[in-house]
Amino acid sequence: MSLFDPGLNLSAYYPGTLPPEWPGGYWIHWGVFVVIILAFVLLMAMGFIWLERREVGRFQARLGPNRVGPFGVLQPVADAIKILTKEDIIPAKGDKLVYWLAPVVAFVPVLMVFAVVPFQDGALLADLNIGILYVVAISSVSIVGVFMAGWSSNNKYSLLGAMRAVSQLVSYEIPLGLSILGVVVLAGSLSLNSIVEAQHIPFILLQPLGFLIYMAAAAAEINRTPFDLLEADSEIVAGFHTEYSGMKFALFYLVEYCEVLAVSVIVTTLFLAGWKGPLLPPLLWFLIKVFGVFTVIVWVRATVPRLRVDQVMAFAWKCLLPLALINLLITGIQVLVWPEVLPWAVVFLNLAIMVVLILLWSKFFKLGGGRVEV
Amino acid sequence: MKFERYGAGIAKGMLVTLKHLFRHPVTTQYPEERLTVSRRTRGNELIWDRERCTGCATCAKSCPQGAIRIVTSRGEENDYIVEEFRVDSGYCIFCGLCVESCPYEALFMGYGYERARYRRRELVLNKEELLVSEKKQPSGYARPKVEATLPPQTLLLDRNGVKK
Amino acid sequence: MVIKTEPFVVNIGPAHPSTHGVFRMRATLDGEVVLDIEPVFGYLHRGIEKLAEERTYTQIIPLTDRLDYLASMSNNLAYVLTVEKLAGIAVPERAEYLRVIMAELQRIASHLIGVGAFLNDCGAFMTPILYMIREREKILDLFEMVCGQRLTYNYMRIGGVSHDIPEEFLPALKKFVDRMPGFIDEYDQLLQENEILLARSKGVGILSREQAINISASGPVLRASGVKWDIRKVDPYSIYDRFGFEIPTGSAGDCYDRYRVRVEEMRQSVRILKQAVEKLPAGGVRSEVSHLVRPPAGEAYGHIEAPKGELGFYLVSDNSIAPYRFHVRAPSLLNLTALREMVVGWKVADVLAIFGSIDICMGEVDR
Amino acid sequence: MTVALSGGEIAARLEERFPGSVVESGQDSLLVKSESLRAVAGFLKTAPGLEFDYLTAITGVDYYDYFEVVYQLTSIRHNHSLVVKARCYGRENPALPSVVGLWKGADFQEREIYDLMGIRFEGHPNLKRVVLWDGFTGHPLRKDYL
Repeated sequence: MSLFDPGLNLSAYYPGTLPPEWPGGYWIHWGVFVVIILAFVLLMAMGFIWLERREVGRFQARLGPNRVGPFGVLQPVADAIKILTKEDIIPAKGDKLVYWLAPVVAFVPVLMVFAVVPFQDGALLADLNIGILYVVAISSVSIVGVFMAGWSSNNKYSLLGAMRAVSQLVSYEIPLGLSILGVVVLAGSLSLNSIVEAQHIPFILLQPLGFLIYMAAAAAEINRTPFDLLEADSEIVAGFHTEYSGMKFALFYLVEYCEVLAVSVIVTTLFLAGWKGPLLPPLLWFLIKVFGVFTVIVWVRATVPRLRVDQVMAFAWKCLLPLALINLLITGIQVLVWPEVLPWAVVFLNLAIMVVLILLWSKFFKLGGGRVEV
Repeated sequence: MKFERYGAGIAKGMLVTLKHLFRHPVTTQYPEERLTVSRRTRGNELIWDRERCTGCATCAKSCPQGAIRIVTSRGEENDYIVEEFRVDSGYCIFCGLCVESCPYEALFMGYGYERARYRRRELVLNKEELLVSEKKQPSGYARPKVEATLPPQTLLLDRNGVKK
Repeated sequence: MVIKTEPFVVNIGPAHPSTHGVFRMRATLDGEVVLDIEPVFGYLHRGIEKLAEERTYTQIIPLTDRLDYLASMSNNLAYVLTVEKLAGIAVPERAEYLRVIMAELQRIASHLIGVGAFLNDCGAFMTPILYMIREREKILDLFEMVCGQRLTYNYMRIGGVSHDIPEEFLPALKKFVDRMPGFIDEYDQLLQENEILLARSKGVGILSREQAINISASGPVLRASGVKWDIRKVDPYSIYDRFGFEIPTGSAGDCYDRYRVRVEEMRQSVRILKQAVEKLPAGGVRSEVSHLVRPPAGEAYGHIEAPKGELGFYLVSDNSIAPYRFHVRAPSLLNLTALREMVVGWKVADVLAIFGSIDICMGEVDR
Repeated sequence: MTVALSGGEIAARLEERFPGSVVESGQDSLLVKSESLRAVAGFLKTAPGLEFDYLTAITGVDYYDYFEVVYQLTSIRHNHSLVVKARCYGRENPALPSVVGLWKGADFQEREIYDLMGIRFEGHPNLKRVVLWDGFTGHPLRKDYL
């Protein structure tokens, strides 16, 4: 039997890699899901672009784009057409190969994240048993693309942005991972599908602090306000993609929104019980939650200013990291000693713990100042 | 700076933005929705009253930019005949000093605001182009009689408030 | 291994999202830290001082509109006050009140932009500035109603103002005055206590009291450093001695204080407006002054508290219809002197925040 | 109200301290010799009772025969003001001592006067053109520049 045999069912050989009830062979499944994921990601990214502009518009007491199509829904399409027809500029003294490769390197890993995301029960490309680990690992690869872009642009703003990006990613990866671990401990599995299944109570209630840490760290990972340092438009113009134009810029723009989508999806899966929900079909629940998470991200963006680079680092190391460690410790203890019969009591206990910890840390933690004697 | 307020400040700010989500947006959909400009608007372009003008050239003297050119000749009744009255709107800064200084109320600011041109030479207006037409209406700037006939200005103040 | 690093020079501007016009800072950076900064300007230089020498005193008023284009009324006021001082012209009572009303409305409008731009420079994505532009729009509507333009008003005249207000102006102004404090409260609620803003602006870009005086800073920059110096109080011009208002001052002289001083000044302006609307007398608005003013030979320095600081005009007259010398003491230019002292040692991000907190207008800096 | 100090009184004090430094004194102004400008300015800044700590504005005026530079001084502590003038002669290379060392606010203003009037301020740390570009010839605010 060849590996390319359409009838091959790999799950028989590698139990756990494929949802058991999924019909058809491995390769059909693979092909179908690649198309689904691509369509899903691109459509959702476009929807997000539109939604963000409309929402930010309303937050700012204006309308947002409403000219192209009904309610302006075709605005991203119009933007895409416009951007495709723009001249592709490569800086004369830039590193051309790296410059060319950077958008690709940034874009591919973001797409790959969606391979392990369950859209509804069992509907996912690969039910990896290390799903969440895979997500954390693969999503940080795209920063290489960002750094390549910043380096090869031969632009000081780009370089500053890229340097900020790398240091920020390295710092925030740790609290991010630790806050995910809390969920994993509760669910007892790394597979995203199993994590969703384990959520009889959404983990946001069991892990309120972990949720906050994850949101903060994820916002930093995907460069959203208040941590959007690497493309801080009021400081370093556009950061790493200052020099990019045309389709290459479009790819970076797409990466940005795909990353937001990825984070919304992961948050939905890890903390909001994924596709679970009463009455409505699971896929709809999934989408509603994803859009809800995205709206919150946009809401934050429309409100808060940006932290400074050293403050961002301090926030990661001095605030998020210890809190995440404590959270993990508490979760571990709870899982070990707490009786199974009283899950709702944990909710209130953990909320109380969160409040106490945040109050405590507000006393310890200091931001601001930061003048360097030169 | 400690986080003395435990993120309460951020939360308060987010409430403000949330409140705006349910407020009426202030955007005006321009080509479809038009606001009435002020009755005294100093818009495009100057309007000249051929009958009232005596050719005294006070307007040309008061123009800080030198955008008005008047050529007159001596008429039969010992008056001026205006041979050329030319305004270069490209130089005009719409300060309204010419209209204010006109002793015979023969010059008006325009009421319009949509008279963009593609060529610079079209900005130079001669006698015929300066007359009142359907497209060019006088504004009430320094002309109280005209002002009384114009509709009141739409104000943003009336369109939305704190409580909506 | 010894890693050798060297500072690199970044040109921030002239085309940069947050340089408030065409302004350039040649910044020497060590990583993110600013080692040195050199302001470069002059991109908007139109030679207004030279142009004015060839125009009559009345024709200069539209020129002053174009100095600080966010506060044209204040420029008008400062200029006509100086000419009146030079020529000894009296102004009708009603015109004085109208001038005060316009100047205070203009102060609010200018501070709205100043505060909004500062918050935007701190990274608040357009929201505060758009809210503030909405309020400024209402003020511009009022100005448009009175003088027919929204930016270059050309409203004040030597010996008064160009027009009396239309009858719908006062009701609209009252409505605005009633609502404005609510909006200011809302802006405060939006970001005043925001932890991120506090972290970004408290203790950042400190200008000590001595430094502020030494570099001839004025306006909110000076007052944020704890100097209670407001021309409206210390050298009252027009009829400012008839109104009760406070001079808000800061203590630390940091970005946050400058931001707070501006917000508090808006409140005080609303207070002045309330009093002015109540007291507004009837009567003429323009004394009989020839279109071609000929002040006696001599010189005069007149100054007002413009939104950005002390705006002064130095006029030398040779008894002709045009000034012999026309000099503008531009508050933005002098406040800009403080920039280098404030930013050295801070991060790139702070440069823009500090720069935004000075609130300059390039039209005035370059002239 | 900012009190405009009488030029005559201050001239008398200055004569005591720096004989021959004051050329002329008006109602609220002083005309000082350009050589002693620096010393007079230093005195005005620190002398008790005067303490002109705030330099409001500097202006240059071209009177064809000479350039007059006008210093508007204010004391924030005492709330009084004084106008100090200094003249420099010659159109080729007029020069005055710089007061940047005393009031840092003079920095850009002196540069601007240098740029537009062509008066050199000796002792200014960075006397470059400020609003015009470096290669510009002439000084536009001079009366003979057309």
